[in-house]
Amino acid sequence: MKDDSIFELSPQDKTAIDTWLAQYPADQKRSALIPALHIAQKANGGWLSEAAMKAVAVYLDLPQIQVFEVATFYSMFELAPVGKHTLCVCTNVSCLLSGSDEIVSHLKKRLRIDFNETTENQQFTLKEVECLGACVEAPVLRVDEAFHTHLTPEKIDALLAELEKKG
Amino acid sequence: MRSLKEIVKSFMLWELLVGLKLTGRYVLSKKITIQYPEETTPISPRFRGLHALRRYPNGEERCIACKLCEAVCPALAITIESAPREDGSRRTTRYDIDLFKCIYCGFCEESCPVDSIVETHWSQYHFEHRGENIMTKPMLLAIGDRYEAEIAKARAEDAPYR
Amino acid sequence: MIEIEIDGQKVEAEPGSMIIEAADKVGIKIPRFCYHKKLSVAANCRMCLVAVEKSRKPLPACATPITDGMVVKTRTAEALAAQKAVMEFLLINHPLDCPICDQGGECELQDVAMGYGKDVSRFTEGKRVIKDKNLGSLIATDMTRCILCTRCVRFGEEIAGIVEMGVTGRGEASEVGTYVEEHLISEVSGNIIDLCPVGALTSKPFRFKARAWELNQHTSIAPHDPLGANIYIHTRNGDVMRVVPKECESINETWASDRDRFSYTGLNAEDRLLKPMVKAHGEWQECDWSLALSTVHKQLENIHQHCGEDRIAAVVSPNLSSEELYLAQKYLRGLESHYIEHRLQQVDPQFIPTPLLARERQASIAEVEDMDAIFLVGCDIQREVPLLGLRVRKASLQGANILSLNPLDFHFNFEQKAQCIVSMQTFLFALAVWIQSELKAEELKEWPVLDQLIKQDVDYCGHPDERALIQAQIESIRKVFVAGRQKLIIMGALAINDPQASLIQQALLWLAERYDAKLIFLLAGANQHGAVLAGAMPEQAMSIVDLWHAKLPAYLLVNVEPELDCTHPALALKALHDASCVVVMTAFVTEKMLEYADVLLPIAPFSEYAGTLVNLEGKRQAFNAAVHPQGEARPAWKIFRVLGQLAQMPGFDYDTWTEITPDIPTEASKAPLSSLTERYRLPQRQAGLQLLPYWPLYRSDPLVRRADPLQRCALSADPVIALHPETAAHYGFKANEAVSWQQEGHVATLIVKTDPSLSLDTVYWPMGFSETACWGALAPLVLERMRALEENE
Amino acid sequence: MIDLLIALVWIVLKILLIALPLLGAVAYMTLAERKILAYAHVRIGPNRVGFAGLLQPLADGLKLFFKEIIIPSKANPVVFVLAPIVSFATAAAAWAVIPFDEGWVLANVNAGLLYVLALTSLGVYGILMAGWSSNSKYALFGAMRSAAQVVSYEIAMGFALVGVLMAADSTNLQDIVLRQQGGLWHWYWLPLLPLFVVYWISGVAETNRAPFDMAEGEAEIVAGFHVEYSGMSFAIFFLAEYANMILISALASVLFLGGWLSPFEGIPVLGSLFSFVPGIIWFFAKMAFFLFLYVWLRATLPRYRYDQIMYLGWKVLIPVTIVWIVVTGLLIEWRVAPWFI
Repeated sequence: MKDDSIFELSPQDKTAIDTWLAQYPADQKRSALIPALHIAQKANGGWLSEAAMKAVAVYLDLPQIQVFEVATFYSMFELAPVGKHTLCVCTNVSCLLSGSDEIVSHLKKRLRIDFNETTENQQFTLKEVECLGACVEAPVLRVDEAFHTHLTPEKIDALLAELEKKG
Repeated sequence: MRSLKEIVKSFMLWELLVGLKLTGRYVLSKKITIQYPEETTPISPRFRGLHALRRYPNGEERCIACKLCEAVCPALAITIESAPREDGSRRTTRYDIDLFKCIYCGFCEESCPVDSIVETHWSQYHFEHRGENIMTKPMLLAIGDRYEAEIAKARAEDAPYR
Repeated sequence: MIEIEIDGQKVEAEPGSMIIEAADKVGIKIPRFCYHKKLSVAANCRMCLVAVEKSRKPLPACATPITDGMVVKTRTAEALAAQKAVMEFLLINHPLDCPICDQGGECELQDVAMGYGKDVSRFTEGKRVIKDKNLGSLIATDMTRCILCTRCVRFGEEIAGIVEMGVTGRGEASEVGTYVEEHLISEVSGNIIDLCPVGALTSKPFRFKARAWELNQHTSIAPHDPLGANIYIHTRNGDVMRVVPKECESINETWASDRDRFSYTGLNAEDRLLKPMVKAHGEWQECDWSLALSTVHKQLENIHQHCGEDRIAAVVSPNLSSEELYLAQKYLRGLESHYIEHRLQQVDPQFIPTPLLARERQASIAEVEDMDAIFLVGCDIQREVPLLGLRVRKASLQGANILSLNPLDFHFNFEQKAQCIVSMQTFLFALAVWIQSELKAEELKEWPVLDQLIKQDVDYCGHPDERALIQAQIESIRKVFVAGRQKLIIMGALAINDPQASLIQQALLWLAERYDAKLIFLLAGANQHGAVLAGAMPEQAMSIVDLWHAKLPAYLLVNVEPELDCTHPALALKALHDASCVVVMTAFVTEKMLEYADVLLPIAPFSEYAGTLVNLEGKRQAFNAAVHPQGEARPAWKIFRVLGQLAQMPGFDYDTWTEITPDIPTEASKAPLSSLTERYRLPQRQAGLQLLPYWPLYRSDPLVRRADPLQRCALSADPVIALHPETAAHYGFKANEAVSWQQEGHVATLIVKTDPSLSLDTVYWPMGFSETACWGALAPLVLERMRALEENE
Repeated sequence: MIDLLIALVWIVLKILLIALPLLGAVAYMTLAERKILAYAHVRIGPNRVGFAGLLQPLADGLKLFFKEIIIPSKANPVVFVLAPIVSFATAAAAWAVIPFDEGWVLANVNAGLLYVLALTSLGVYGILMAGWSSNSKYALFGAMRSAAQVVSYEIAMGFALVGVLMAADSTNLQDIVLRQQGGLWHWYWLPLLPLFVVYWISGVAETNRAPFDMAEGEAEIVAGFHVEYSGMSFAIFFLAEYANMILISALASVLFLGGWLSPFEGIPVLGSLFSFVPGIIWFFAKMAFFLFLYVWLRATLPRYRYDQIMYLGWKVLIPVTIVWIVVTGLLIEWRVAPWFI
């Protein structure tokens, strides 16, 4: 079992953060916080532990509360362990009108989990999100970093099957 | 003419007689005295008698030491000292009512946000020693425990009019 | 200046200022929560929405800069509707727990809700609940009450430099806090209690104790540091309930340091002395005042008559009022003794306290923030005078360059442009390097000491590499300092308490003259300035150490616990034990006192009497008694008055303290000593470890030491001595190791910790702890102590 | 010698026969007063001690008896103690000449009326002594008021009695009663009606009763002359006051209502129907009526102001009596039946 209280940025991660830092003035390291958190999240298995956020704070020379503020504000940062794939369903107006509630209930039934829960095999985490900015193609589902649009229950079954096959 | 009438009237002691007639009528009228300990008058649920501190049904004292009663008391009869209790909740460490100062106006009860301090309909009490006029917190809580049923009934009766 | 109209009233205001500032100037009340005049504009509470002509929507008054001819209406139907709507939103998640909230009665939200709130809420859903944070022993939290105005967050970032609180989460889940469990580490954290417009942040020691409407307010002056911060003491039924700051823009602005704010909690400590006590046949007995005073009078008179002049010494606290200090010295001089000393921590008697200097060099407190360059010498400004530290930080944020010459890197809450971290005895060398760079060779001859210093370089500054480093650091400091237009030099307690303080002072005076810089000397205590004016120091050049060495038959202590308050505590204790008569006037009794004292007289602490204090800029401020003295305690000036009258000395016929004040000189007598450049002999440089005593923030005087919440807070120091890791390694110590220290028969076990921010060879030694009060003789003994230890091993 | 002794014992017995019932009457008068006042207030009055409160006077007496008598430190103790004695002695002594029935009189003095007049006037000395010796301003005020009031009303009362003695041609109280024989219409209250009213008013004033109780005036001078008295010394003042009230009632009956005479004398059927009633019952009934009137007045009228009392006494009562003395003279001259045949 991995100890969540320990986290260190690997040299590769540091280089990756450095490339972001290079884009901003030297005294404004805070600008690189979001990309740095993304990098740390990836390195920590898809979520940000307290140790990970503190490591980012140390590396960017920021007060740690500023890192916490950003990490807790954005929904793309996970603050608790998640499954391998994160399914983010939009339930805002456009998607709702195009039948997102059907998608949601199908997903819940299919995965046997509720929102903010992870399947037992640690494969999927289901999240409800606000508008993803793809209203023309509603209803929308974001799986990790890819959008899946014009959803129907059948499409979802296919998608999940594919993801499960990939493992 | 009128003044003549007045003079005659005054010599006839007219006003005195009218007065005597009035008192005489009352002397003969039916008496309304209540024979107190044996008979009592009905008491309104709003009657303001001896004070009590109430508890919740689970035994927790209601008073939260907000000190509104102390502030509103026109006779400065209430003295409260407060401190955090062991569990961190706000409680009184002292709740004294000086019954010599109290004018039984009921403002304390009116101001209490948790219906803790109430005035029971108990009005028959006396003191035999100096200092007994100070009702302390344990005394007030004991009165509350003793009369809780009556207190709750009176509040319930009055509730629709509040 | 441009003119705008608010509610039909013409207002002139600075261009760029906000509507709310202009309105405040003429007393038009606009409701607000997030706006605070000392903090940046956040405009997140929206309570201050006002109608502005030609604007389609109401605008936030705190974030709308004024323009010429602007017409603002704060009470139109539109503005009121907006304000009421905002109020309703603010109350949605605010719990209805005013009765148990300590802010109840002095709550901004409560007040504004009375004016703008509805009596019934339309919100029927569940309210947001937030877990409380533990912010330490000073601040209690009820974060459910928070309305997210972020004043505390902004105070931390902008004023105090503590970026520990923030807003995490978003939307309804937003909450103010530290996210992880953490105590606030700040010497001014208490101010967020005042800033919080609701009851989310309240005072922990005051928690649930009293209501705002029960309190009587008394103006007073904080008695712990030389700033002279204006405070209000709030009392209830003759007890001090809390202390809050009183606004005084030129001194403490709107702030109070935690020490000033919470020291009151020590007032009624268990060891408070409430009755006079006399030791008879080795037994302590409580007695009445007349017996106690006649005992004191007889004993002192006896010693005066049999032992002659200068056989009685008075050691007085620099926190006493000027009136007390004046009567104390008058009494002592009436007994033909000049040994009255208030400089408890200073070793160098030649150091000249500020009143003796030309006044034009003295910087005022308000000026500090306008400086371009501030040079801190031996000064932990944040922990010596916290609120002056805030001023320096403000200057720093406004672009001032802060420079320092310190025995350790203090990690201030502001940025330092350049610093030079050297051991205390290298200070002079560092300053000499600077002066040398400014002087021609022949001019340097006027400074024999410096000349000597520079020439003895090898002896004096160890390794040539180190020497070069110091020269380079000083050069960078010099460059930055010279570039500033407004310059300020602050000499701190570490430098003032150094054996070479007077030489350092002379060097700094010279620099100030050279660069036309202002000066501030951070003397210890609240009234050292006043003590000098009152004459509470010997005419001769002698320090408190000389007093202890003199082995006098009688000592008179006023509000002093020598083992904790004075330098060389073991020496002090020995002198007191050997004396035949020790009279202690004190508010609190220590066990040590019961051992050495013969008479104990209870005196009133600052909240219980009135007098004047002179702060570091020379401003005399009066403070009032907030409550009656506890028990039979009396103000020290009354005790001296009676003692003077018993001794039939002239000039003790005062009825009130205000009659004493005019008798105190307002100008100190001229420096009694001649040519400053010649009177010094260079002290011998010591090899090896050097003891650097310092008084931690919350160990500075008897009252503060008894303030339990301060002792438990995160900033409170431990009786732990610190060494540089390299030095520790050199002497074979490990971090957090218990080490036995010996000197002159005193043995003490202390924990060593290592701190890389210290200079080499420095033992950073916290004072004010009985554990560390185990050293006492002069200079080379530190080394001896180390040898003794090595031998033990 | 023996005769003398027997006569003395007989006299003492007669005195006791008058004095003891008098004390009892005083006691029960207090109860009656409290009861009647209570009734006028629509209350019940004392009803706890004994059956219907009948033992109340006893309880009051016991209470007063056991109370401490306090003599103020600056008071004149001799006069202070003497004052209640003087008050009560004069009130009791006047009873010597009151005829209870034909021949039932302790001392059948010819100058009875003058004797009564003299003794009732002496009563005010007790009040004066009490007021002065108490060394209290309230007591002194009360005494001064009382003295002025008694002096003023003495005149009106005197004139009223002059009318009676003119009509009866005697100052012997027995004779006065006997002159009124012949039934209700023969009594002097009818021809001397104004004098009767003046006499009654003056009598109320003489005894310092409401509405003329200026001497006590508890609203402004707390209790007037007896403010410093307590226990039995206070009780004696009380006794004196009530004894005086009863005395005035008795005199009024004797002088104007025909004493022990039956009101139905000479009326055909009623006269013989009531002839068995002894005279003393009639006398007591008449006294009771006046006593009731005392209390009734007290229940009805508020206290007069000092100047009003003086006005009433000097400017109303005295002129009325003078006028009616002249009228009485004329009535006697013209022998108006049935009174002055």
